[in-house]
Amino acid sequence: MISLTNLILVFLIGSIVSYLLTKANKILGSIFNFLLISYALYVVWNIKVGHEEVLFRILRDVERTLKVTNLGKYFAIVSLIVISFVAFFIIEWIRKKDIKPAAFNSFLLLMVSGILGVFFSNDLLTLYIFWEIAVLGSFLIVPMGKKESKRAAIIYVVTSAIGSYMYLFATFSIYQRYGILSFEQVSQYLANDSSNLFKWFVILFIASAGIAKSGIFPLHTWLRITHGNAPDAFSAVLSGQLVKMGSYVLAIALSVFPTTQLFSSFYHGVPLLNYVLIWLGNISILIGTFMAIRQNDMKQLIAFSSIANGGYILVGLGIMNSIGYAGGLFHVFNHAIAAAMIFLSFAAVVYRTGTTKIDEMGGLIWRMPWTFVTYLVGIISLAGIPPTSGFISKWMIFSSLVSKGMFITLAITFIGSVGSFLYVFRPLAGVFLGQLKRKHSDVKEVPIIMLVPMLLFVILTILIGVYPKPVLDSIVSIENEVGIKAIEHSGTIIKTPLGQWNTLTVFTMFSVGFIIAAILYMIFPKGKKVDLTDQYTGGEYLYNYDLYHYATGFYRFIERLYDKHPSFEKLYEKLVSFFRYIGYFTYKLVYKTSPSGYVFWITIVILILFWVRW
Amino acid sequence: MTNSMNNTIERLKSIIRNLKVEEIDEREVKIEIKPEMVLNALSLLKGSGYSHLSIITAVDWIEENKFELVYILFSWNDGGKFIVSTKIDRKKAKFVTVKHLWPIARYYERELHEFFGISFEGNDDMRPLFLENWDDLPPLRKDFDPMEYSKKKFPDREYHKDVIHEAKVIRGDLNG
Amino acid sequence: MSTNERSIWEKIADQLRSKSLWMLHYCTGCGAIELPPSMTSRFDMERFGMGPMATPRQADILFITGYLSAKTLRRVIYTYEQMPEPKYVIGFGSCTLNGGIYYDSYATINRLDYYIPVDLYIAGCMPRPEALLEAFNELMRMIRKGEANGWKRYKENYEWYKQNQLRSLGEVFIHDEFHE
Amino acid sequence: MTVLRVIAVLLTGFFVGLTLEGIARKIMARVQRRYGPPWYQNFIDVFKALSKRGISHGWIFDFGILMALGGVIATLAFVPLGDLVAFPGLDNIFIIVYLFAVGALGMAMGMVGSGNPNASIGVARALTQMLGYEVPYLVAIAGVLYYYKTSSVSGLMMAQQDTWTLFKMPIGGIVAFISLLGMLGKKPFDTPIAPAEIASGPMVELSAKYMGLLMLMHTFSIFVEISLFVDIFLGISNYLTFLLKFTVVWIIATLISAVLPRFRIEQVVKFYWKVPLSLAFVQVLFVLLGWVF
Repeated sequence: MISLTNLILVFLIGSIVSYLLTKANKILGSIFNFLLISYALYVVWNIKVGHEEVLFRILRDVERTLKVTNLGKYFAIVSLIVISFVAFFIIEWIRKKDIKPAAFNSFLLLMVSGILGVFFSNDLLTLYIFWEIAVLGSFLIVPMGKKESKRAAIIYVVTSAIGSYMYLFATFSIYQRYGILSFEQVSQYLANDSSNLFKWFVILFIASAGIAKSGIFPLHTWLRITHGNAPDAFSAVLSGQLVKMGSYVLAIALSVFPTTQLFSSFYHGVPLLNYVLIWLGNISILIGTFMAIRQNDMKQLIAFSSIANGGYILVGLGIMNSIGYAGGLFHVFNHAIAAAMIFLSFAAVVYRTGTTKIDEMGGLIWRMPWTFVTYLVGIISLAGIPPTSGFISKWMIFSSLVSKGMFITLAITFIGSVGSFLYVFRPLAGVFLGQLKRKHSDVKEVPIIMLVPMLLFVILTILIGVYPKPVLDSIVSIENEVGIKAIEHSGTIIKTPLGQWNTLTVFTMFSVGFIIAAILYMIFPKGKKVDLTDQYTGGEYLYNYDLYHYATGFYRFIERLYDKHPSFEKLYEKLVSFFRYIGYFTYKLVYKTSPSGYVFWITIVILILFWVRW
Repeated sequence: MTNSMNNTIERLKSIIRNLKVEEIDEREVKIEIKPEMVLNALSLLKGSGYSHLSIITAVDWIEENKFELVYILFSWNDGGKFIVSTKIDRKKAKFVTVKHLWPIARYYERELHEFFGISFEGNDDMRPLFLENWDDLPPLRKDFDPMEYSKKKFPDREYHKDVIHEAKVIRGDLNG
Repeated sequence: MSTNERSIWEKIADQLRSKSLWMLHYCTGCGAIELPPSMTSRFDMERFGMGPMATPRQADILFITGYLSAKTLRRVIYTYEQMPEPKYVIGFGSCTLNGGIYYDSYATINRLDYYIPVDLYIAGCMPRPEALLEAFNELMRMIRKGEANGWKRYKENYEWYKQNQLRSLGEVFIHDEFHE
Repeated sequence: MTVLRVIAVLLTGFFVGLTLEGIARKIMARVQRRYGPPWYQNFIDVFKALSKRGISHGWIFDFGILMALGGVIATLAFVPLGDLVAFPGLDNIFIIVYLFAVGALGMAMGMVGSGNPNASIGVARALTQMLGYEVPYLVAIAGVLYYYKTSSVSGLMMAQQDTWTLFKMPIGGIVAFISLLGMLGKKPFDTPIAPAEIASGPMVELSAKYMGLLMLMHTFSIFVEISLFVDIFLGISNYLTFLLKFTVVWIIATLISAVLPRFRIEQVVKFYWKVPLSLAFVQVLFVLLGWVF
């Protein structure tokens, strides 16, 4: 098995190889991509924790090392699962005409190399370097989407740059103060550091990279545009995996630098910093849920749901007791799988119908049943309904919030989880169910290669929902590594101080209920199959059933309650135009057309220089 | 009659020579005009406040072989009602449209076409309005026999014995 | 299957069907105003298990309350065919029997069971609620006896009914500018 | 052993649920000074509906109904009825509330699968109403959980040694009862099934057998909702006293619903997030401060 550094090098070279291969033949390049990524998954899967490697040496006394921690390994496995499934999906999807396949494949590999580096870097600077590689990779892929995706790419890079520069600023201030950068040493120095203000500044600035990347409240506006307009298969990777890099940094900021020891408890054992971050998570849950209910474009809808779920993860991680932290980590897994699954089914729908607007479609279940099944299980997991894995993480977060007694956060998480029933149901009813449009009557199911990853996702979600042992084991190992009391679970029973439940009995009881219903269904006379246009229309004759479909303004009656909602995108745009105006003003001030203006300014500058005398 | 209606009638008399005026009620007046003068009478009335065309309907005088077209106008500012009627030939049954004065007239004229068979030039929308799949004479004409149509289209219930006679006997009208 | 030879299940089902008839909330003529009084406190149709249902999919019984114009007949036929079996039809008043006072009108039909099978007629030019309740009980007795199988007749000689309908209506599914 | 208990719970749910629905129709009739149907009327309705030959709109329509009924049966199995607990350790409050969502989602998916826009409007209203009543309900319940430090329903019931939780936390009890009315879909909050406006909402394309199965699902869901309320708020009770309390709560709910007209859907959400939610937060504040009677 090759070492990590070679793996990253392989990926960097691989991106060039895949560029040439895809130039030669699209399918071959994508297959090469898929093989390489699944090989990486295999390597990461059975890498030994604690395995260290020295990378290279920039700063004099501090060498850059890659160290495999439980936390990093868990995040890497989740991300690589998502990317390998999507890579398999891309083999067929790449034939789409309007994206440049060669560049797409190579930048994908570049991004994966960045991701590998981020999760296994042992100190702040290496993490930053690989972070920038990953951002670069994704930044170059995003503009290949629809026409508005050029602007989306810029907004994406600017917001993630804000986060990463604050992170860089914190890294250099740590280095300037202590001279060390690796995580263990930093956490020790921070622990016995006196000035509270410095601790606050460091942790908040490091967390800001996570906030920017996982779309938490202040920096959440890029998610809607980027996910909405990125190339379809890539938005699955974008929301399934890249957002998780943000959660990784948040996990580091909150647990690797043990905030519980650093700060005094503010409310029932939750330090003030965590409380502030939890409140950022709450606001992003509210924004994500209520804005998602309004969207008519299905990809932007799920983008807002990624904001809400990013908020969930932050709330879970912020609580820092054994159940809440485990809930946050498990939700990372659930949301990665569910969001990727949903975006893949949307990519399949767009592959066939070409539009992402919900009200332009309808009744696609009769033509694309397997895509419907994927989407259905995806939303069941995203909304957190028991038989699937989505519920376990939400249940953990709820019980930890109740045991901590944080009721306003609890109310907001309830709004988030019940609200998620609403907005996940909107595309289900608007796109898949209801009346089939005549122009979509000859739509066929997506080719088999695209179906395989989607159905694998379905099996994976239900399997983990029924038998969550593997994920729970890795979470227990993370909690031991990070120093939180691990949750105790045995096979399928998960225990918390508040109560326990058994995923297996829930699943068996659900199937028993299903069988009882099926028996009742079989006994009584069979219903006559009636086609879609034989509807109760109040006794009237309809011939154009395209209009007989309810999808535009699906929740118009709630949206009317908050039509005049404050929009942060407009706020940021005003900010941008304000700065542009200042720039324009100074430009006008300085660059005079007449030469005398230049002479005047040069003399001023020389005088200042002499006065300061350097 | 209210004085505002009086001076409207004076103005009408100025453009139409022998105007037959019949006062039905304190605020209701019926005037009869020759077909060719109807248009300018109506536009004059519309000018003097009669902005509401309540209905255009027709009366089938089969003996005189005439259709009587009746326009009922109502004025919102003085509450007066003008009934303008004119007689057109039943065979040709053609008249000019007033759609440009009152848009609603388009539907009234369409209904008249369906039920009386009067066609209006200038109003090209002569499709069936209420009756579905109608294949006989326009039904409201006097020479259309609904009983015979009903017998032809909707079969009746054959009674084996004369039930009505029997009912009369039971009720004692006849001493059967 | 002749009318009175039914399997044991059918007999039990008929007992149940007679006890809980759901009427379709679809009122075609002037008799519909007799239904509210028969539902409210004085006559209370619900004690026989009868109640209004909004859609033909759930209804057992269709009331043709009074005169039936050709246009409404098209909608009645369409709704009747949307109702699940077994279904029953009651004709209110003399207009459904022999055209009633509109016997000579060009728009209304003269004999209802020429178009859809009618299980029971109620005479009177709008029967009062007492007559309605008497009719409902009569229908329940017929269902229990297995005599109320208009829907079987409709299924068996479907062609005859269709041909009558086309003869009077020209076409059941109307195509004109109002139904694009 | 658990199989026997599960069967017992399901049979109770079936018989007691349907008889109580019949009694509710009788009460509604008496409120309107009518004679009203016999108490066993709902049994007849269900079996009559099941015995008819209906229509189906394809496999998603059938699957939706089966998932709905299966989900609600599974939820019912987890609910403790007084001391009759099918799964002693596993009846967690959140499991029951969210397993209930499986039934709701199954029905919603099946009904919209029929392709009738009335159904989609009804389902959109049902989900909105759920958003309305679910939040105050869960906040009030969270207050109770925090106070008793356990989230298993039978544990909550056992914890009410001295007085009922209803007397300990009266405001929480009121909030839970108002949300219960919303959950039951009784008159003031039956906007999703409004027969006058959207032709009985989601049930517009439900013909015979499917209507019967859905009536069963409705009965079981009523049983789940009210038994949750009784277990948490109305003190320790063995099987019989549980049924007694269940009937009392059910009768009160029917009386309220017999006299109130139907809310509009915006009003439902606005009402639930104004009055009950603020009351729930007041109650939770009391719990935090320890002011519990």
